Parts: sequence; structure tokens; C-alpha cells
Amino acid sequence: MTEAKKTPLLDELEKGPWPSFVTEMKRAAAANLSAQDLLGQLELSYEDKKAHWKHGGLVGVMGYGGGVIGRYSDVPEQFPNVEHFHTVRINQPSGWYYNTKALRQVCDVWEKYGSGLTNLHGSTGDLVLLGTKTEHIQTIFNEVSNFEEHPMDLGGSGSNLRTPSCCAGPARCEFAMIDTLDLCHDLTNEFQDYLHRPMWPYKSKIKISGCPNDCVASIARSDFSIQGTWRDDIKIDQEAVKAYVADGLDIEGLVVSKCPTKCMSFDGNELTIDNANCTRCMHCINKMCKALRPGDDRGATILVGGKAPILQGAMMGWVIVPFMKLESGSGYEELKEFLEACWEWWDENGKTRERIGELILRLGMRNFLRGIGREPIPQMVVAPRANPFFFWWPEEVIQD
Amino acid sequence: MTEAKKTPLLDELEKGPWPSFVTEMKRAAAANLSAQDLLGQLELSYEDKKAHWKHGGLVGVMGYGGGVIGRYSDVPEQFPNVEHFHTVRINQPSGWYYNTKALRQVCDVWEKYGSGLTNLHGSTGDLVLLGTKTEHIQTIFNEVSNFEEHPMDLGGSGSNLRTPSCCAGPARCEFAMIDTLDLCHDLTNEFQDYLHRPMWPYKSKIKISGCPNDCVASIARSDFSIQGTWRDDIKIDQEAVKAYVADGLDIEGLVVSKCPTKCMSFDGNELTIDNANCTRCMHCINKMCKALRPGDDRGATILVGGKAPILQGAMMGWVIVPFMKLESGSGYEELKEFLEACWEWWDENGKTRERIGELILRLGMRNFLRGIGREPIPQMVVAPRANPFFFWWPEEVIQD
Amino acid sequence: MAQARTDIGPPLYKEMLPPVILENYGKWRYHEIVKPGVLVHVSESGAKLYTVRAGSPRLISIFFIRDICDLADKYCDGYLRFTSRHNVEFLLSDESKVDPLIEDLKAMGVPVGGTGNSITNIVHTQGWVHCHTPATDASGIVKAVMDELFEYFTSMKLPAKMRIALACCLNMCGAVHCSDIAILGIHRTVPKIDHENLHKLCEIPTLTASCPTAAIRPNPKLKSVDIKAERCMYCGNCYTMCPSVQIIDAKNDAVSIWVGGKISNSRIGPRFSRLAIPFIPNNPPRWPEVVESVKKLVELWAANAQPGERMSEWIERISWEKFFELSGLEFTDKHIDDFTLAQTTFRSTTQFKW
Amino acid sequence: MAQARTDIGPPLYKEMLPPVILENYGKWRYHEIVKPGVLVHVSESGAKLYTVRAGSPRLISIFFIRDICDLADKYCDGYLRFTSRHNVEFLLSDESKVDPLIEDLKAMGVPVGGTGNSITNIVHTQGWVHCHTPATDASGIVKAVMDELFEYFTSMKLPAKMRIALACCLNMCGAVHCSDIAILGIHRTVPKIDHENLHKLCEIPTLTASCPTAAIRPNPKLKSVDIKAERCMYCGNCYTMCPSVQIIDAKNDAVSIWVGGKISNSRIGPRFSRLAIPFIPNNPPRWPEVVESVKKLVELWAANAQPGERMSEWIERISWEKFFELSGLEFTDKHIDDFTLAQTTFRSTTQFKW
Ligand code: SRM
Ligand code: SRM
Ligand code: SRM
Ligand code: SRM
Ligand code: SF4
Ligand code: SF4
Ligand code: SF4
Ligand code: SF4
Ligand code: SF4
Ligand code: SF4
Ligand code: SF4
Ligand code: SF4
Repeated sequence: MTEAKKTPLLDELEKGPWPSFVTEMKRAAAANLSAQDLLGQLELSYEDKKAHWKHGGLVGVMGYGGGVIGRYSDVPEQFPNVEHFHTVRINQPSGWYYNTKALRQVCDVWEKYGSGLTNLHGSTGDLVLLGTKTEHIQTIFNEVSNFEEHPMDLGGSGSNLRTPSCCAGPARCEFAMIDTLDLCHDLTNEFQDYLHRPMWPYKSKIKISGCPNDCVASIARSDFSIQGTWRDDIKIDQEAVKAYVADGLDIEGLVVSKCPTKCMSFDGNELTIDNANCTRCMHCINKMCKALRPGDDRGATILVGGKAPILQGAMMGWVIVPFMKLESGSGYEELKEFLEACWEWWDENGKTRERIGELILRLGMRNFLRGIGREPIPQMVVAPRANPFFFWWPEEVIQD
Repeated sequence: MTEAKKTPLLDELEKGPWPSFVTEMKRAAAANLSAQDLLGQLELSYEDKKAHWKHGGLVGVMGYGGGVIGRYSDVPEQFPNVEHFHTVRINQPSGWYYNTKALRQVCDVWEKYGSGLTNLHGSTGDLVLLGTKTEHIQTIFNEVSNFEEHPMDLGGSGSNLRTPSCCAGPARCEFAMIDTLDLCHDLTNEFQDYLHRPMWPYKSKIKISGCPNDCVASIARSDFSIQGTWRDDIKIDQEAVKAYVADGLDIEGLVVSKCPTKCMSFDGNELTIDNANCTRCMHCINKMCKALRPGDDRGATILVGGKAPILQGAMMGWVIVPFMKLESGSGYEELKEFLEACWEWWDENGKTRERIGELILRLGMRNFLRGIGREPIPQMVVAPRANPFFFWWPEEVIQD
Repeated sequence: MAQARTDIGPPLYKEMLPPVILENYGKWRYHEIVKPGVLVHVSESGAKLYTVRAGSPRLISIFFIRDICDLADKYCDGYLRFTSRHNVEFLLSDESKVDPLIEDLKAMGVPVGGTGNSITNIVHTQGWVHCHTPATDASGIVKAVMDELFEYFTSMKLPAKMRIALACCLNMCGAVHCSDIAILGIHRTVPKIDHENLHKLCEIPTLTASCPTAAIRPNPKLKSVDIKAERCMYCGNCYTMCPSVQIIDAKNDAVSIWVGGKISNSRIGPRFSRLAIPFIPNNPPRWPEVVESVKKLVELWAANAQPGERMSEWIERISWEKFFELSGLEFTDKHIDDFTLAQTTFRSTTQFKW
Repeated sequence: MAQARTDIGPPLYKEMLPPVILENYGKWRYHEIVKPGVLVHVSESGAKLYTVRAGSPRLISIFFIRDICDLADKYCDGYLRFTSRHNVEFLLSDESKVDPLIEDLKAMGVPVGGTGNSITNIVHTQGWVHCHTPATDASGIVKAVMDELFEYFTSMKLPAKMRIALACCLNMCGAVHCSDIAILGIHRTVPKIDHENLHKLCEIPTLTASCPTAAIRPNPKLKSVDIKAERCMYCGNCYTMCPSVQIIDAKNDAVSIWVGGKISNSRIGPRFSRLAIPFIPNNPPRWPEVVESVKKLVELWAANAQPGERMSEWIERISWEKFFELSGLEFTDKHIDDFTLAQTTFRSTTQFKW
């Protein structure tokens, strides 16, 4: 090993109580030349106040069009071991649950062929292996996909389906109204081809939350946001309500008065909910999970179009399917047909690098709904249009 | 007089309790050939379900570029007396207050040279004389402008300042916080040239309301909406509050609970207002005008950009000047300078048929504010921007 | 005859004010609604001004004006005014004259009302009477609707004020876009182009620029333009710019209804009206379907709103989805915005009612 | 070595779940926060699952992973998970092991917390470590901010949850746009064009189409493009499409701060974060101005919000104008939107606070 370069700026980031990524880099650097050069190059970035990576670069594994992000140093003379420094995205298990065996075997592969540095996890949800050379990529994939137990596959990158992700779900959360883990696993397997072989106008993301608390931020971070919900009445255990009162919970101030539709009331004794006006925001249930539970007629609301700001400003998903039954282990045919219909319409009409939300805006919701064969309903909007610029289909007017 | 044509369709509109415009048309028709033909042509429109006027047509009086709307029948063979049927817009007195002398002399002129039909008033506010021939237009203007008492002038049309209008104001309303009548009169006189000689990219409108009840709908219907307001505390007469309670007013339900900022409270005895959080919506004052009055530090909020839907969808005015003192009879210099600055910027930058609101959207509020020399303040927006697409002025960044 | 005197401006309002106003100008202390159509304003001095508000068809003859002048002379020392919604207001300083005036008005067939929680006059536009772009008539619909809603003009039994407006085309001279209920004439077909004459009458760059959706493109071969049909939403602005682009289509022109707009800053701020009914056929002379629809909306609101709630406040409380359910109105793809701010109307939350 | 097996998909989650979960899957009845960083979920069967949440820098070495695996083996039968915000969660069925685990974590320098009304881990991106477009670093700022806010991670004394996120450029891989506080790297100057090489590396139509404000126009003479400087707002999307359009400018690249976003549907629905501070210079290694600004915002909110109010709820209650007053932040023309939905942020009412 060569002597590690001095990193006075980064050393400052080893101070303080929060665990330090610099310490982690140094741990990796102690054993790995590319990690060492990464540290050096990052120190240079801290001096120069800019990144030292070249623009993009395509690398990959056989049979796939994505899963690896190519990265090349713009100062390879100084840091030859990060001349190539590609990232490998490994598809995480649903809900980011692991046993140590599974994790350790990834570490072992990465010790052999990579920098020893990772992101657990990437923003999309992948287990991200940070930095390897072009020549190792295929080997890494060969090895992880051949693990005897828990073999692993690559996640998405490029103009394809990105690695779906989901919240802790019914494995760990009483609020889960759909089996997020099963659904995420099922969809990921169903759409392996879309995930690995870019063929769309741009990326497309799916995120699944078990309830409207949306713990995977699906509404903001995915083209398809699937959130558990219910249609019948909230179940109230009045005894448990009393227990909360006895425990000193300010039900009026912290629960009832914060109900967005003011459909709750508490007379000091009994809690009443006007369920017809409840919009299932989860607040009362969150605050009093021992006393309140969602109803039994459960399914999901599906919102389409969420994405980051470029080109048209950030978008959050829009309600397209107010309710869909999604029974665990059912095969989810209706959902799959819905997704296929959306992708097909998007693939046919979308321009390069146009996300589905942007396309819906460009062609109009009415064309999207026709394209996927759904009827307009008021739940899709917070309010009807205010401008008078609406269209008629040719068959709706009298032709000469 | 020729025999009037039959109007079976329009006759249906003489039935019913609301006063009938058809009856009015017939009254005019009985004495006037063009009114008779108008009735006939309108009956034809009722049969055909469409208007029978040709596209536009420019007519006017000497020295002016506006004030008359040209109108020509597309069926002059059938209705020769409406072959020309132009409208003359007479500038109403502030607040539409009249004495009968003033009105009668207009009627007399209109009996001689026009159809005898009018709109009191047009949507913009003018006294609209509906239907005359090209050759009478100048005569009409000559006569009305030479009335011995209350001589009258034309209102606006075309790409110029449109006739300003204002609410009943301090003449008839306890809520007026600015002298709407004086202000409207003063501005109209100040800007006579702009009103009569089109020289701008498009029309520009001013409407003035004495308080935020906005009884002339200025926010929706004018480029410059001037609304009276105040800066100090609402004055409360607690005795009068008690009188309301005694009269059975549900103060909690109808007043306090409807305060948009929840800055009011009533303990059954005393009414309290947290004035720092009052947004001067007028509601409590409206409901309890014997007990509550606006403060004494009065002036106006000015909103810019209101207009009808074409091209970009309807717009309501936006707060540009949160508060400006407008003392009655003061000459209103600050306001006039503000208006001139806005018009100048618009005139320099606007495209043909681009209202000032549209121009502000096209070039951005920051350019508008620079152009008219005003600082940005939070009151201009309901919320700051959510997209990260903002600009830096060249002087704000480090140049190479 | 004398030459015109230019730029003399409007007659001075001060000359138009009765003595009681001149004496109490800016000194009004409070007002009361004595009964429907009658206001009293009380001055700090104790002086009282009575206002009697009377309905007007707005499209009136000089004979009507003379009639009301006669009444103003008889009861009001010759002073009267008009309101921003085209009603007539008689200004009295003598309380005892209020009822006789009302009697005379009744005899003339002129109703008194429009104050407080009523439906006042309908702001409207020219329609077939005097415009070249209307998709419907103005005065006719207004008359038919006001006949039907008459009792709400002469009483004050509604939950709050109700402001109805009508515009006969998308230019919206009635500025109806912030009304509790708006009646709006709409065209529904792509304009027909007179290729032969277009270049003689119109400037092509101005014309193409006039289209909000960029549907118009030059056709240099014909020295004319083409309209991309699927982009055109029939606003008629091209026709405003150029007579050779004919927007009027009697077979398809129609009426639409919008609800939940508001102007005043009282309680909730100003709001745009939003699409309720995209299409009602033009059915002169009395547009029964329009009248029926408006009436139903008024009465649905009246039956369900809480005291003091304008249409907008009621709908926002119950939600638009409940509004469509309660009203039984069909929700169509036209209700979903697809213009420039569309996304701000889409629902980015799982919060909604079934 | 074996050839890759393609399309096998992710490992099956069921194999990753401890027995207590497999037995109580979908049967959890309620949860409690035992103390900061420790949750207990109680099943209908009465079974209990303890979760210990530990902070992670996210950019971690395999040695860190092995360390936490050791702990999971020791205390959790070898099971653990990661959260959507990159924390580590240890899943225990034996309550008595909770505190010893926490002790071991402490010894490793790994904090426990991030539950309930705390500031949990900062979602973030690559920055200078592994991306080509960043306007700032990611991990460095996150570390500096979390050091300063540490006490809020390990306690639950805030009025509500506080979610902070960072993205190093406008691509916003951290999807920061709905965060209570967002830290966003921004470029501030027009990209520099390498006219010589552009035509070799980039397709001009794709490049011109990539600009959200249509600032890029072809320059056929140079076989390149020109950027209309006054239209460019430095988003960097052209650089993403074409390496010859260099957006990085170390002298001007900077950090901006956004506030009041929210994801959950709880109470008020999801919200976008909005601009609070348009410019803070890049000041590595510890970005003291950024840290200070974030801390001030957290503490201002903590001192003023009512119990249960997220940042967005607090600001919306008091109004943005009061937020600017209380925070002392300068309100500039940058705060006023000028993109496509600008008008929806302008104030169309006289209602505001002085
Ligand atoms: C690694 C990761 C950030 C991280 O540190 O976690 C990441 C890194 C990059 N993103 Fe991302 N994005 C990552 C999650 C996201 C997310 C968040 C999410 O998925 O929840 C978003 C916002 C949500 C969305 O998709 O809209 C996101 C929005 C973008 C965009 C803007 C897309 C858009 O439509 O506006 C780009 C630009 C592009 O695609 O050219 C982009 C591009 C990139 C590129 C590929 C930059 C480039 O053009 O080469 C970055 C590669 C960095 C590198 O060298 O590794 N990245 N990117 C995340 C993926 C890890 C994983 O697979 O788990
Ligand atoms: C007469 C009147 C309607 C009425 O019955 O009251 C009217 C009538 C016309 N308006 Fe208007 N507008 C009238 C008030 C308005 C208003 C309301 C207001 O001023 O409060 C508006 C909406 C507010 C606004 O200005 O945005 C209005 C928005 C328009 C527009 C759309 C302007 C825009 O920027 O979108 C046009 C189109 C145009 O100017 O080409 C228009 C055009 C027209 C034309 C000139 C149509 C044309 O292109 O020839 C109409 C002439 C009809 C005729 O033959 O007399 N009129 N017009 C109103 C004027 C009377 C008066 O002077 O008092
Ligand atoms: C006469 C008139 C002003 C004028 O200069 O002509 C007027 C006069 C009064 N208005 Fe108005 N308003 C007049 C048009 C308006 C308009 C404009 C419009 O409708 O186009 C509005 C905005 C409507 C809207 O919000 O959509 C308007 C919104 C108000 C409000 C706020 C209502 C609310 O939303 O709560 C008040 C306060 C109240 O009534 O409590 C008000 C109050 C008043 C008071 C009580 C003010 C006063 O003390 O004199 C006057 C009698 C009201 C009544 O009718 O009960 N006035 N008022 C207008 C009568 C029109 C008519 O013929 O019916
Ligand atoms: C572990 C995790 C899900 C996962 O699959 O990884 C999770 C777990 C829980 N969330 Fe969450 N949330 C998690 C990310 C989120 C996110 C996403 C994010 O922050 O990016 C959100 C949306 C945040 C937002 O609105 O901006 C989120 C919004 C909530 C809410 C609604 C909070 C509110 O606005 O009122 C609740 C309900 C509550 O806490 O009362 C909730 C509740 C819960 C509960 C109580 C559910 C349960 O019974 O298990 C869990 C413990 C909460 C706690 O920390 O006190 N969770 N939760 C995520 C932990 C992240 C972390 O490491 O800190
Ligand atoms: S989204 Fe709902 S179900 Fe999923 S972890 Fe969060 S609270 Fe639980
Ligand atoms: S879930 Fe939300 S809307 Fe429904 S009752 Fe509870 S707090 Fe109210
Ligand atoms: S706007 Fe205000 S001041 Fe003017 S008439 Fe209406 S209530 Fe009175
Ligand atoms: S004026 Fe409006 S905001 Fe102010 S106290 Fe009265 S009701 Fe509240
Ligand atoms: S709304 Fe249209 S049709 Fe009616 S008067 Fe105005 S411009 Fe003419
Ligand atoms: S009617 Fe309107 S949308 Fe259609 S072509 Fe003409 S201007 Fe364009
Ligand atoms: S936010 Fe921008 S700079 Fe940061 S990782 Fe994503 S693409 Fe790269
Ligand atoms: S940085 Fe963005 S705005 Fe500027 S030219 Fe490039 S794409 Fe256009």
C-alpha cells in the first residue's frame, strides 16, 4: 500500500457526535487503494469546491442495459485508482429487511472487487456498491447472482423501471393495509425485463407505502405511488379511548381539533367519527393506535406522476385509482394491467426523457384516461377546472 | 313608421315577474326605426341561434381613438336600419350617482340621434348608448360635451385606459376607507389622454373599492385594483357588542368562528381581537358594523394584473403595493407615479394585446418590480416559490 | 352646433349627490337592512339615508330612464344611482316616502330587493343584441333565470349572498369568472377558415400569436393558416383577430355553468368559479335547461349550506366530490383541467371522500 | 466461475424476517415508543417486537456493515433492517437485550434515536463523492448538520417530526422537495459551451429540447448552440445531456435552503418545500453558515409551533410573511416564483399580515 495522502479538510468531518462517513472512507482506504484515492480526490474536491468526476460513461453487464453507473475521474493522473469508479446497484429485499448472512456475503464480494464502500441504501432503495473498475463489474454480478443462499440481482438504472421499494409494512407495522413486502417483491419479479432492459422514454419508479403516512415518500419520489387505505369505518375501542384520557392525552387539542375535515367529536366520554366525511388522513389513528384502527375493507390508492423538478418543476403523484383491492398473494392482476396500460400509453406517446407525469400534462388528463381506459371521477381533482378552455371529442359535437 | 315585424320568440320574454328587456326594446321600437329593426334582427337570432352582426368595424369621433364600438348588421337587406348600429360609451360620474337632470339630457340626445336603447351601465361602468348610425356619432359627442350643466365625455375603448369606476364609497357607505369617488374622478381626469387616445399594447382598467368587500369586483375585473384598508387596530365598542348579543346574534357561530385567521375571541362578554394576526378581511366588521370599525390609519392595497381568461386563463390582481396612503383631495401623486411607472414598463415591454398581468408573468415579477422600482416583500405572495428555477442578476455572481 | 369639447372628463360626482349625502359624506356610522331592498345608513350626526334598491333589465330604453327619473324627482329630490350590478338605487332622506316609492315601483313592474342574503341582479353582457362573437344570448337567459329566481331577489332567506353572472363568450366581458354561479356561452367547434380572403383581411403573425394553445400555423401555400383541430379549444380569440376565421356555429354553440367563485375578501379570499356543467344546448327563447340547472344549484346550496356560507365556502367544506354526488351532476373529462395550471387542480394526496 | 443468473430478482424478504415477525406478520395491533430510538410493536397474540433505531452515515464501509451484523447476530438472532431514511433498525424479540445493544452501539459511536418527535437521519445524495453534476457536497454537509442537531436525534422534545433532506443538484436525487427543511445545491451561472467539441459529443435537437426555459438555441454556424443568458436559470439539465455544456462553477456554486414541505397525508396533505434562503456559499469542510441556518430554523420552529405542528403547519398558521419576520430572513425577488405556476403563488387577496 502507498502512503495515504493527507486530508486535513476531511479530517474535520471526523469530529462531532454523528457517525462520520470520513471515518468510514478511511476504514475502507486502509485496505483498498481505490478507496484511498477516493479519499484523496474528495479532499481535492473540498479544496476546489467542485466534483472531480467526468461526465457519465456507459458500462454494464451482459444481457442488461442498466444497474451500473459509470464514473471516471477527471484527475486520473493524481488518483489512478479511481480512473474508473463505477457504482453497482443491487436490488434490495422488500422493506430493507436482511439477515446478516445475506449482508456479509455482499461485503465479501465487495471486499474482493470493489472499494469496500457502499451506500445502505441509495435514494431509490438499492443496495449501492460504490466504486469498482470496469473489468470487475461482470464478475461481481456473476458472484452475487450465484450466491447459494439469497442470490441477488441488479437494480435499475437508465430509461427503465427503477428498483421498486416499500415500507416496513405488515412485517413491522400495525397500520399496513396492504402487504407492501409481498407486493413489492411480486411486482419486481413480474417486471424483471422492464427493470433490466431500458426500452422506455425515461425512468419509471414504483414505491409502496402500507398506509397514507407514506413512510417511503412515494408521492414525491415515484411515478407510481401505491398507498394502502380503507373504505369502511374506522374501528373505535371506546375503552381504549378512555384509557388515553386517563393517561392524560389531550384528545380535543391533539386529535379532534386537528382532524382535517372536522368529522370527529369527543364529548369527554365517547369519541365519534362521521366516517362519510373522513378522508382517512391517519392522524387520529396515528395518535391513538391503541384505540383506533382502520376499517376492514382495505386496498390502495394509486397516484401517478410524481418526480423531481426537471423539466417542469417537481410533481407529486395524482390520484388516478382511488381504490384498488390488493389482496396479499393474489397475483395483483388488476394492478399489473393498470401499470402495463400506463406504460404502454407512455411508451407510445412519450418523448425521450419525458416522465409519465410530464406526458400527462402535455397531452392532458383526458387523453391519458382514454388511453388507459379509465373514467374520470371527482376524486382525481381537488377542484374542477377554472378556465374555460376545454375540449370536445369529435363524436360529442354535431358534425356538418 | 313601418309595421313592426312579429316577434313570437321574444314575446315569450315579456312574461314573468322580472322586468323585461324585450318590453324595453318594444318601447324604443315604437318610436324608433333602428330599435324596431334591432328587435327584428334579434328575433332572427333567436330563430337561428346566432348573432347577426358582422365582425367589428372602426368608427369614432374627431380627436379620439376610442369611445365608440362599431357594429354592422350581416343582414342589412332585411334590417336596413341597423346596417350601422354603433355603441357610444359615455363616461359615468363616479359611483354612478346621478341627478335626474343629467340623465334626462342624455335621454334627449339619444332620442334624437340614437335607437333610444341603452345599457345602464356597461360592465366596465360606462353609460352605454346602444345603436346609432355612423353619421350621428360626432353630433352626439358634440352635444353631450356641450351640455350647459353636467357636460359629458366619452369613455374608453380600444388599446387604452378604460373608464375607471368605483364603488358607492364614502357617499353612502360606512366602510369606505378611501374616498373612492374623489379618487376615481381625479384619476379619470388626470389620465384623459390615455383614456381617449389608444397608444398602449392593449386595454388597461382601473377599479376602486373603498374596502376589501370589493363591491366593484376590482380584483377580477381590472388591471389595477385599488381597495381601501387600514393598518392599525379594529375599533371595538364593547357596549354595542353586548347589544348584538342581546339582539340574539350568534357571535361565536357567525362571527368568531368564521374569522379566517382565528384571531378573535369572545368570552360571552368581551370581544377581543389579536390585531397583529388580523388580515382585515372585513367579515367581523360587516357582521357587526355597529360595534366594530376599521382603524384610523387608512389607505389602500393595490393589486395588479386582473383580467378575463384569454390568453392565459383568467387572473385576479396580485398585491404589489400592500399599503398606500390616499388622502382625499391630496392629488394622489404617489399613486399616479406608480401607475405611470407600471404603464411605462408595460408599454415598453408588452406585445400587442398583452395585458400587464400577462406581461408580468412572461417577464417575471422580478423584472416588473425592477422596472417600476419596488422592493419585493412577502406580502406579494401567498408562499415563496417551490421550484428551484430562480435567476441571479449578473451583479450578484462572481464574474470571471 | 358647437364643436365637441374634448377631455373634459366625467361630470363631477359632487353635483350628483343629494344634500343628505353631501352633509354626511364620509361620516356614515353603520347601516341596517330595513327590509329586502331597503337600506338605512345612519350618520355620526344621526342623519339617516334610505336606499331603495330596484331591479333593472339593464338593457333599458330612454323611457324607462325617464320613468325612474320621474320617481326620483317625486321621492328623492331628483337623486338616484345605479349599482355595480346594474340595479337602480333611490336615495331618500325622508323615511315616510320609502313605502309610497315602493308602491309606485311595483305598479311599474319594477321589483325591490337584492340586498343582504338575496340573489341580486345578474351581471351580463351583450349577447346577440350587440356583439359579433357570442355563443349565446345574454339578456334572454338573464330574464328567464331572474323570473325563476325572483323570490330570492325580493327576499333574504338564503344562507348568504348569491352572485350570478353571465358572459356570452370566453372574452368574459361580464368577468363572470369569480361568481357564485356563472353562466358562460361556449363555442364547441374549430373555427372555419375562409382561405380565400384571409390574407386580405388579417395579419398572419398576429393571428398565429393569438391562439392560447398554439393551434394555428401559417399555411404559406394558401397565404392563409391552418388550425390543428386537436389543439383548438374554441376560445374564439382568432376570430377576434380575424374575421376570416369563423367561430360561430349555431348548431354547436352552447352554455356552460360554473360555480363557487367569489370576489370579496370576507372570510375566505377571492376564488375562481369552477366548471359544473360543461354543456347545455342553446334553447331560446327561455333556455329552460339553463334555468332549471341554475335553480337546482341555488336550491341545493340553500338547503345544505350553513348560515353565512357562500357557495364556495359550502363546497369547500363538503368537498367537490360530495358536491358532484349531491348535485347529481355528471363528472366528465372536461371537468379535469388540461390548461397551463392543470397540475395545481390534480389531487396530490390520498385525502378524499368516497 | 459461474455465469450470471439474470432476472432472478431480489432475495425473498421472507427469508430476512425473524421468527417473531413471521409469526405475527400482519397481526401487529399497536406500537409504543419506549424511549428515543426504541419502539415496541405489540401483536394481537401479545407477542412483542422491539426495534432499536440507530443512526448511520449511509456512506459506510463493509467494516461498518460487518460491525452491525455482529451486533445483530449477538442481539437479534441475525436480523436487522434499514429504514427509508438510511437508519439501521435492530429487531429484537427479547426486551432484556435492548439496553445492552444500545450500550454496544454507543461504544461503537453509533447513536440511537430518530423516533417520534425527533430529527431523524438526513436523506441525501452523492455530492462530490460520486456524481458529476453536484453544486455542493452531500455527506459533508449532512455530517456537519447532524453533529449540530444531534440532541434532536437522540431526544423527542420537538413539537412534531422534522424531516431534513439534501440534494446536491436540481436533479434532486434526494427528492428533497417535500421536506420540512431541504438543503439544495444550486448552480448560479450560465453553462460554458465548448463549441469545438459539442457537435462530436451531443445531439443538438436533444440538447435544445432539454432546457426547461427554452434558453438554448442552435448555432448552425458553429455547429453548436448558444444559451440566451437571461433565460437560463442554471438547472444543469443541458449538462446532463451534453458534457460540452459545463455547468460546474466552483466560484458560484452554492447551497439554498427550503422549508415547509411534507409527505404524509396526516392532517394537512403533502406539501412542497418553499424557498427560505436562496444563497449560502459553499464553505467546506463544515459549511458553518448552512449549519447555522438550519439550526436557527429548527429552533425557531421548535420555539413557536404548537404541539403536533410540523414546520408546514406552523408556517401556514402564522403566514409566510410572519415567518420571514420571525426568522429575520431576507425576502428577495428570488422568493417570488417566475416559473410556470408562478401566478398560483401570487397573492390575489387583500388578506395579509403587516
Ligand atoms: C445514487 C442516487 C443518489 C443517492 O446517493 O442515493 C442517484 C444518483 C444519480 N442520479 Fe438520481 N439518484 C438516486 C435517486 C434518485 C431519486 C430518488 C428516488 O428514486 O426516490 C430521484 C428523484 C425522484 C425522481 O426520479 O424523480 C432522482 C432523480 C434524478 C434525476 C432527475 C429525474 C427527473 O425526471 O427529473 C436525474 C437526471 C437524469 O436521470 O438524467 C438523476 C440522475 C442521477 C445520476 C445518474 C446522475 C447522472 O446523470 O449520471 C446520479 C448518479 C450518481 C452516481 O454517480 O452514482 N437522478 N434520483 C440514487 C439512486 C440509488 C439507488 O438506486 O437506490
Ligand atoms: C359592452 C361590454 C359588455 C357589456 O354588455 O357590458 C363589452 C363589450 C365588448 N367587449 Fe368587453 N365589454 C365590456 C366589459 C368588459 C369586461 C368587464 C369590465 O371591464 O369590468 C371585461 C373583462 C375584464 C377585462 O378587461 O379583462 C371585458 C373583456 C373583453 C375582452 C377580453 C380582454 C382580455 O384581455 O382577455 C375582449 C376581447 C378584446 O378586447 O378583443 C372584449 C371585447 C369586447 C367587444 C369590443 C368585442 C369585440 O371584439 O368587438 C364587445 C363589444 C360589444 C358591443 O358591440 O358593444 N372584452 N369586457 C362592456 C363594456 C361596457 C362599458 O364600457 O362599460
Ligand atoms: C351597491 C353596491 C356597491 C355599488 O357601488 O354599487 C354594494 C353595496 C353594499 N355592499 Fe357590496 N355592494 C355591491 C356589490 C358588491 C359586490 C360586487 C358584485 O357582486 O359584483 C361584492 C362582491 C361579491 C362577491 O364576493 O362575489 C360585494 C360584496 C359585499 C360584501 C361581502 C359579502 C361576503 O362575501 O360576505 C359585503 C358585506 C356584507 O354584506 O356583509 C357588502 C356590503 C355592502 C353594503 C352593506 C355596504 C354598505 O354599508 O353600504 C352595501 C349594501 C349591501 C347589500 O346589498 O346588502 N358587499 N358587494 C353593489 C350592489 C350590487 C347590487 O346591485 O346588488
Ligand atoms: C421505519 C420507517 C419506515 C421504513 O420502512 O423504513 C417508518 C416507521 C414508522 N413510521 Fe413513518 N417511518 C419512516 C419514514 C417516514 C416518512 C418518509 C420520510 O421521512 O422520508 C414519512 C413521511 C414524512 C413526511 O411527512 O414528511 C413518515 C411519516 C410517518 C407519520 C406521519 C407523520 C406526520 O406528519 O404526522 C407517522 C405517524 C406518526 O408518527 O404519528 C409515521 C409512523 C410510523 C410508525 C409509528 C409506524 C409503526 O407503527 O411502525 C413507525 C415508527 C415511527 C417513528 O419513527 O416514530 N410515519 N415516516 C421510516 C423511518 C425513517 C427513519 O429512519 O427515520
Ligand atoms: S407507511 Fe404506514 S404501513 Fe408503512 S411503515 Fe409507515 S405507517 Fe406503517
Ligand atoms: S383519519 Fe383523519 S380525517 Fe379521518 S377522522 Fe381521523 S383525523 Fe379525521
Ligand atoms: S367596497 Fe366597501 S366601501 Fe365600497 S361600497 Fe362596498 S362595502 Fe362600501
Ligand atoms: S377583519 Fe377578518 S381577519 Fe380581522 S378580526 Fe375580523 S374576521 Fe378576523
Ligand atoms: S362576452 Fe364575448 S360575446 Fe359577449 S359582449 Fe363580450 S365579447 Fe361580446
Ligand atoms: S378558437 Fe382559440 S384555440 Fe381555436 S384556433 Fe382559434 S384561437 Fe386557437
Ligand atoms: S442530486 Fe444531482 S449531483 Fe446529487 S447525486 Fe443526484 S444527480 Fe448527482
Ligand atoms: S442550465 Fe438549464 S436553464 Fe440553463 S441553458 Fe442549461 S438547461 Fe437551460
